Amino acid sequence: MDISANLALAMGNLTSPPVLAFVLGLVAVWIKADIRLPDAAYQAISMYLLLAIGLKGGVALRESDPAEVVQPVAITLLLGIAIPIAAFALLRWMTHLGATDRGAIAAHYGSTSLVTFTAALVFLEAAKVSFEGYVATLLTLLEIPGIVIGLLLARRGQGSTASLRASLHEVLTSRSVLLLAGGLLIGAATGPSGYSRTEPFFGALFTGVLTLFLLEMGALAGRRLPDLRTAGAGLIAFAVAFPVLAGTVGVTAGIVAGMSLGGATVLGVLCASASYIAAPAAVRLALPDANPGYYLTASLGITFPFNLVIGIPLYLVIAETLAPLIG
Amino acid sequence: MDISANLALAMGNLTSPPVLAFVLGLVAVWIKADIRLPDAAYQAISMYLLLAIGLKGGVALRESDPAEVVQPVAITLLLGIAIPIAAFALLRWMTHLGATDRGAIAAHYGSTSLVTFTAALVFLEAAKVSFEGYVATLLTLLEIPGIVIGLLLARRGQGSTASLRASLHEVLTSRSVLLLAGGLLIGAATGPSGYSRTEPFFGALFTGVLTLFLLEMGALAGRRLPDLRTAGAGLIAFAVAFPVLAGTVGVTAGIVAGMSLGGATVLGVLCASASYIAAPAAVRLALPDANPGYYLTASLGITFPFNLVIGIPLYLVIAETLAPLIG
Amino acid sequence: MDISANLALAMGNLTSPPVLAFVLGLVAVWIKADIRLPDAAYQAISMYLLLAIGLKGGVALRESDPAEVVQPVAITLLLGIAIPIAAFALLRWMTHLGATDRGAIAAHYGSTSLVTFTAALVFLEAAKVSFEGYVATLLTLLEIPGIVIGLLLARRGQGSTASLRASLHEVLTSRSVLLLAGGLLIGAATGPSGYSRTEPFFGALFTGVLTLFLLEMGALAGRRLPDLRTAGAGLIAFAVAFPVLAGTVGVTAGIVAGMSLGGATVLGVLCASASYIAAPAAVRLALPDANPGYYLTASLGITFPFNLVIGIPLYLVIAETLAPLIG
Amino acid sequence: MDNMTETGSQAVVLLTIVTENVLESRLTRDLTSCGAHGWTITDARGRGPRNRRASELEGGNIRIETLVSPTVASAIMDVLAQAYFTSYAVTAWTTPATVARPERYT
Amino acid sequence: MDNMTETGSQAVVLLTIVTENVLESRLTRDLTSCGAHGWTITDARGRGPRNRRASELEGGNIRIETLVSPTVASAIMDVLAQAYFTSYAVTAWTTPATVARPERYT
Amino acid sequence: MDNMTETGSQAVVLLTIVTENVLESRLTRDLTSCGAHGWTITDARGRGPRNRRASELEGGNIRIETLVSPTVASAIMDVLAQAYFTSYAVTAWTTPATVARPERYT
Ligand SMILES: Nc1ncnc2c1ncn2[C@@H]1O[C@H](COP(=O)(O)O)[C@@H](O)[C@H]1O
Ligand SMILES: Nc1ncnc2c1ncn2[C@@H]1O[C@H](COP(=O)(O)O)[C@@H](O)[C@H]1O
Ligand SMILES: Nc1ncnc2c1ncn2[C@@H]1O[C@H](COP(=O)(O)O)[C@@H](O)[C@H]1O
Ligand code: NA
Ligand code: NA
Ligand code: NA
Repeated sequence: MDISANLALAMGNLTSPPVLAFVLGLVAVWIKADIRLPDAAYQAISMYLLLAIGLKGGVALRESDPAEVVQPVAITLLLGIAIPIAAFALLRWMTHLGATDRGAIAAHYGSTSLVTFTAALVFLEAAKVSFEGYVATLLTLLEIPGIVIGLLLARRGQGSTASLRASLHEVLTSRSVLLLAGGLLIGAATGPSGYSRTEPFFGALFTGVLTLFLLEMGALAGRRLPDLRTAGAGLIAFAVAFPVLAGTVGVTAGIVAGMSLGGATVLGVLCASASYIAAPAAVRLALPDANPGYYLTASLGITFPFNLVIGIPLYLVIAETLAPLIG
Repeated sequence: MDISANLALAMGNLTSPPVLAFVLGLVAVWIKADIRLPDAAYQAISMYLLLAIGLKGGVALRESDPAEVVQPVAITLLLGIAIPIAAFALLRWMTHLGATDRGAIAAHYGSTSLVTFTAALVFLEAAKVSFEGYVATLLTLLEIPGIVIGLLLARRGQGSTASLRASLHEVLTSRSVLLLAGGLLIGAATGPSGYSRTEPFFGALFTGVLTLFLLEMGALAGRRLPDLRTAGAGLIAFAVAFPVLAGTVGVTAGIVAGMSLGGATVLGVLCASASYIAAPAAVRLALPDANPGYYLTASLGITFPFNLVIGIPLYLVIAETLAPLIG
Repeated sequence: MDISANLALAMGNLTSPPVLAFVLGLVAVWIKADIRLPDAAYQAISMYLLLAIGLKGGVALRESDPAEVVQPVAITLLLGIAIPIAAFALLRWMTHLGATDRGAIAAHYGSTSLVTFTAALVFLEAAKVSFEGYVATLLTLLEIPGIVIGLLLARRGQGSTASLRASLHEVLTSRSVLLLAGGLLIGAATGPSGYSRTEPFFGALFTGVLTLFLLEMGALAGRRLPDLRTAGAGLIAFAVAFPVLAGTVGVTAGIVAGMSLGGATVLGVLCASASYIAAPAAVRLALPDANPGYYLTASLGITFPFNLVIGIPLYLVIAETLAPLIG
Repeated sequence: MDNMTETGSQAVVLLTIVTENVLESRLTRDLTSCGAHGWTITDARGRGPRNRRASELEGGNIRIETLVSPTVASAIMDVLAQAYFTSYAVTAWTTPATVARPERYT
Repeated sequence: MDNMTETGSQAVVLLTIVTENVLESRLTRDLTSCGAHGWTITDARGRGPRNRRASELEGGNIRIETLVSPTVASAIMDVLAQAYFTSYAVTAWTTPATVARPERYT
Repeated sequence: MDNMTETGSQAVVLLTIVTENVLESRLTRDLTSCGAHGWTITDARGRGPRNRRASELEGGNIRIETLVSPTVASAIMDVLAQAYFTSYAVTAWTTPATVARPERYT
């Protein structure tokens, strides 16, 4: 394992425009400057990112050998169930939070983060590490189950499931699921030739648009930092340790499922990252008494920046280390 | 006439990203998912599409031989008057609607649809069928007269024309007319060299942006479908039959005016498509008692999807069939 | 000096898409048509322009020889102090305005205009005149001091400085300063290789996006024109004469500081142009009794169009004329 | 609060109108000609008992508030009843209001 | 102003609710089931004494206005107290209102 | 509606302020220091008798609503009269309001 090469990777990540824009967003909040995108632009850009990821993944999925995809898909679904359960259990051990708050956090870490995923793709492309095109499929698959399990864990033993069912319907028909899944289907149906005409928009612009979006994410994360004081050391430790743990599990699972170095890294990133779009809305509706000061601060205030700056290159290093041992 | 080639064309259209995105928008409404663009993004994108079409058309117009343009322009103006009158008459025969509603619908079918036109250009480019650059000029010319004639037909015999005049002013100075006409003039003034520096924005991104826009249009069309029940069989039949009729007339006129296969197809699309941006606003103001449940359902709920999915390739087939007979 | 070449330059500027879009915006206001971008799109686009300019400038700054940058930076800071003082003095001579209004106007002319700067870059690129990459640094440096000086001039002899300090804080942490300065730092940190992946977004689209933005600026400027009647002949004369004066000083300073023809032209444009984003907000807060009918009409209604249409090519001609005399 | 009059000779009411956004310029013209000196508009969306309109395509409703004298409010209401109620989606109501600097609004 | 009833048997009040935007569809369902026939929504942002919520991520608050009879207003207030006040950011108030065509709202 | 007090010792009024958006942070600071515990802001546009301002460039007005005690309302009105009325575009009015959980607002 070449340490200087890894350092170069990490530095390359740190000085990539998207990560630097994220830092700029943090700084802006710190000096009380208003740098936020208008809400409509934020919404439109996240729709763009979801559709672009879906499309590209769909095109790649169509080109993939089905036999090659089966194992990663199965293992991803397994991880989607195991990770929130592990988070729920670990939180009991690491924090004093009640079942509701632990379930809420488990829902976030069981699901995954589009932006972290996207940043990982941009990082791997810049590092010239190839990965399987169908990883966007895994992203889509991993988004929902974790939320469902988390909500169920929080509500074990509680009576009414009516509002739970309503919440699940809202999650399944949420914009992010629909755009990702719809994009995958469109991409698979249209194939490379159809996609090529939209590539200047959905492909070439991607990194630039992500840079603008991460500026906003930096501001959002920065606004969560004051809540760190009330979050407690246990939760902070969890928000750093759990991604590394889940990331390592994900990388291992990816290698076992026969994925490439890059593909295993992406699966690690998917496992390590916590949702902050689909999960918060679902949790707010289904678990109104869970405290956003815990689940948002952990997922958006700590885990997201950690993954962006340290986690992503780390999971690649882990993949490089484990691949020869397992493969 | 090569049937399998035509089938391939139709399939290529059906699996193009814009059309698939439209279907995704329909599906989203059907499963009650919220997939809509923020209003500001919708407005900004439609301004982009109008200006981009105008610019490109203006550049092409400047390169055209004036002598070659005169006939198509004259015939387009004629069609702009004849089509709404034909629609008004046919509606009397096919439906039980009163003059106000028939005039309102005639205003929509007499005008034309930017998005259908745009989808037709994308389709022809993908099918490698060339067309005259000045077709954007014809789009601009066809937008207004149909609305005016429709309003006049609806108000024949009625007293006050004051609010009619106010409505006409609003139509003539509407954003879509101004951006299209302004784009044409800018394109003609700046020419290919000036345009080339904006091409990455107004040209290369076009199909991708249109894909995003059609997602929204699918949702809008989907919301109109429940009104089909009240629209009546006659109106539904009209909304399918009239585009085919008007499209055939448009194609024929294009061939007679000496346009290419692609150009005649585009003129057919212009005639076949119904407005759902300029016309609804004008009709709402000038004919408040016309029922949007009729005019919007027909134009947006039926004719628009019909043209997008079936009409556009059909008009090309019609052009291919008629050209050797007429030309 | 080749007159016909200069005429060609001026014509090329006049028929460039951004300038023509500006004219279209003016015309739209004139015929009372609504052509404005939604506010969210306007905000998002100005964020894009600021970040794009900053990024590109930062990349270029990193490639520059520090020794070569010192002189232009120093001279720019000097100009940032001298220009508002000159404007303040000249206004006393040319108009009957009081100290508050003169200070407000001085703040605008002491600062600079992102859009004019941007249009100048687009013009020089089209004219194939090269310029130093670090000019974006000069833009950032010139933005603030002029505002501060203008406010101080207006408030000389007045008591309270509390709200002045609050206003300065708001200026220094304003979105435009943060995005420009942040973009510069990101660009310098990421360098050409990091930037290249965002170039399709921040670079290739730039002229096209600017075209859309200038449409809006045209409408904004057009809405200021009715105020010309109350502005008075002295202020109108100032709004044309001062840019030429300050532009000539800026060009001269650039040549003296060893900048290229293109670079000196850009410095001239920076000096000649008046702010209408940062300055108006700051002035509104710190000098509420200054009349926007004066400062906005002068900067946005007169100087901005003057520079866009006549000033930019003029400063290049001035640079071409003076360079052999001074250099 | 010295600069606020209680309901008296210079009384002001707050009239709120929710309607289709395509009517914005037409309605503000009518407000002016009825004697309103100002208004505030926000973009809105809504549902109502009527619910038949086209402007959904263009993004919904507007909500216009205008502080006016009771006489002007009544005149505006008459115009609404005459020219808008039957054909357009409109909801309108008045609320009592105490306003600073009432002379600006009456 | 003939078409406006004074507060009487058909009295209408204006109920305004400010809450987290993620509750939009749930709350409008509740409004309907309490007997409201319509409402108007605007997007809003705000600060309050509670200030604990997640929806900031998705852009803030909504402000719902509904013209209803006092009985319906009271029923909605009960639902708010029961199902929303403890867990969500909510501010709700009623204002007296005189409405045109009151039969549309009661 | 048990949790709503009628106008009494804990009475609350709804104060609405429409002004230039560049004043948002300054004005909310003033609201807090006058004793308001919360507010709701919507973006707005408008026309008024004064109509001289710069913020049009940045997109218009804001409309701030705050539920406060009459004393706080009066204090805010005084600040408006002193620091805003002469130099800025401002319209402000109060409406009587009956609020749920009044203790949150006074
Ligand atoms: N009861 C109500 N309360 C508040 N706003 C209403 C109510 N009914 C209707 N509206 C508003 O008025 C608009 C027009 O109503 P309608 O004429 O019934 O379509 C709706 O879109 C709502 O924004
Ligand atoms: N005193 C108040 N006046 C007006 N709106 C308020 C007030 N207090 C709270 N709000 C609104 O109600 C929302 C929820 O308040 P809270 O439940 O305290 O977080 C806030 O975000 C504000 O939009
Ligand atoms: N009569 C009115 N009714 C409602 N809002 C008003 C009225 N007059 C002025 N406004 C609002 O207050 C703002 C400032 O008014 P002004 O100070 O006259 O420029 C305007 O832009 C409107 O939004
Ligand atoms: Na995860
Ligand atoms: Na047509
Ligand atoms: Na300047």
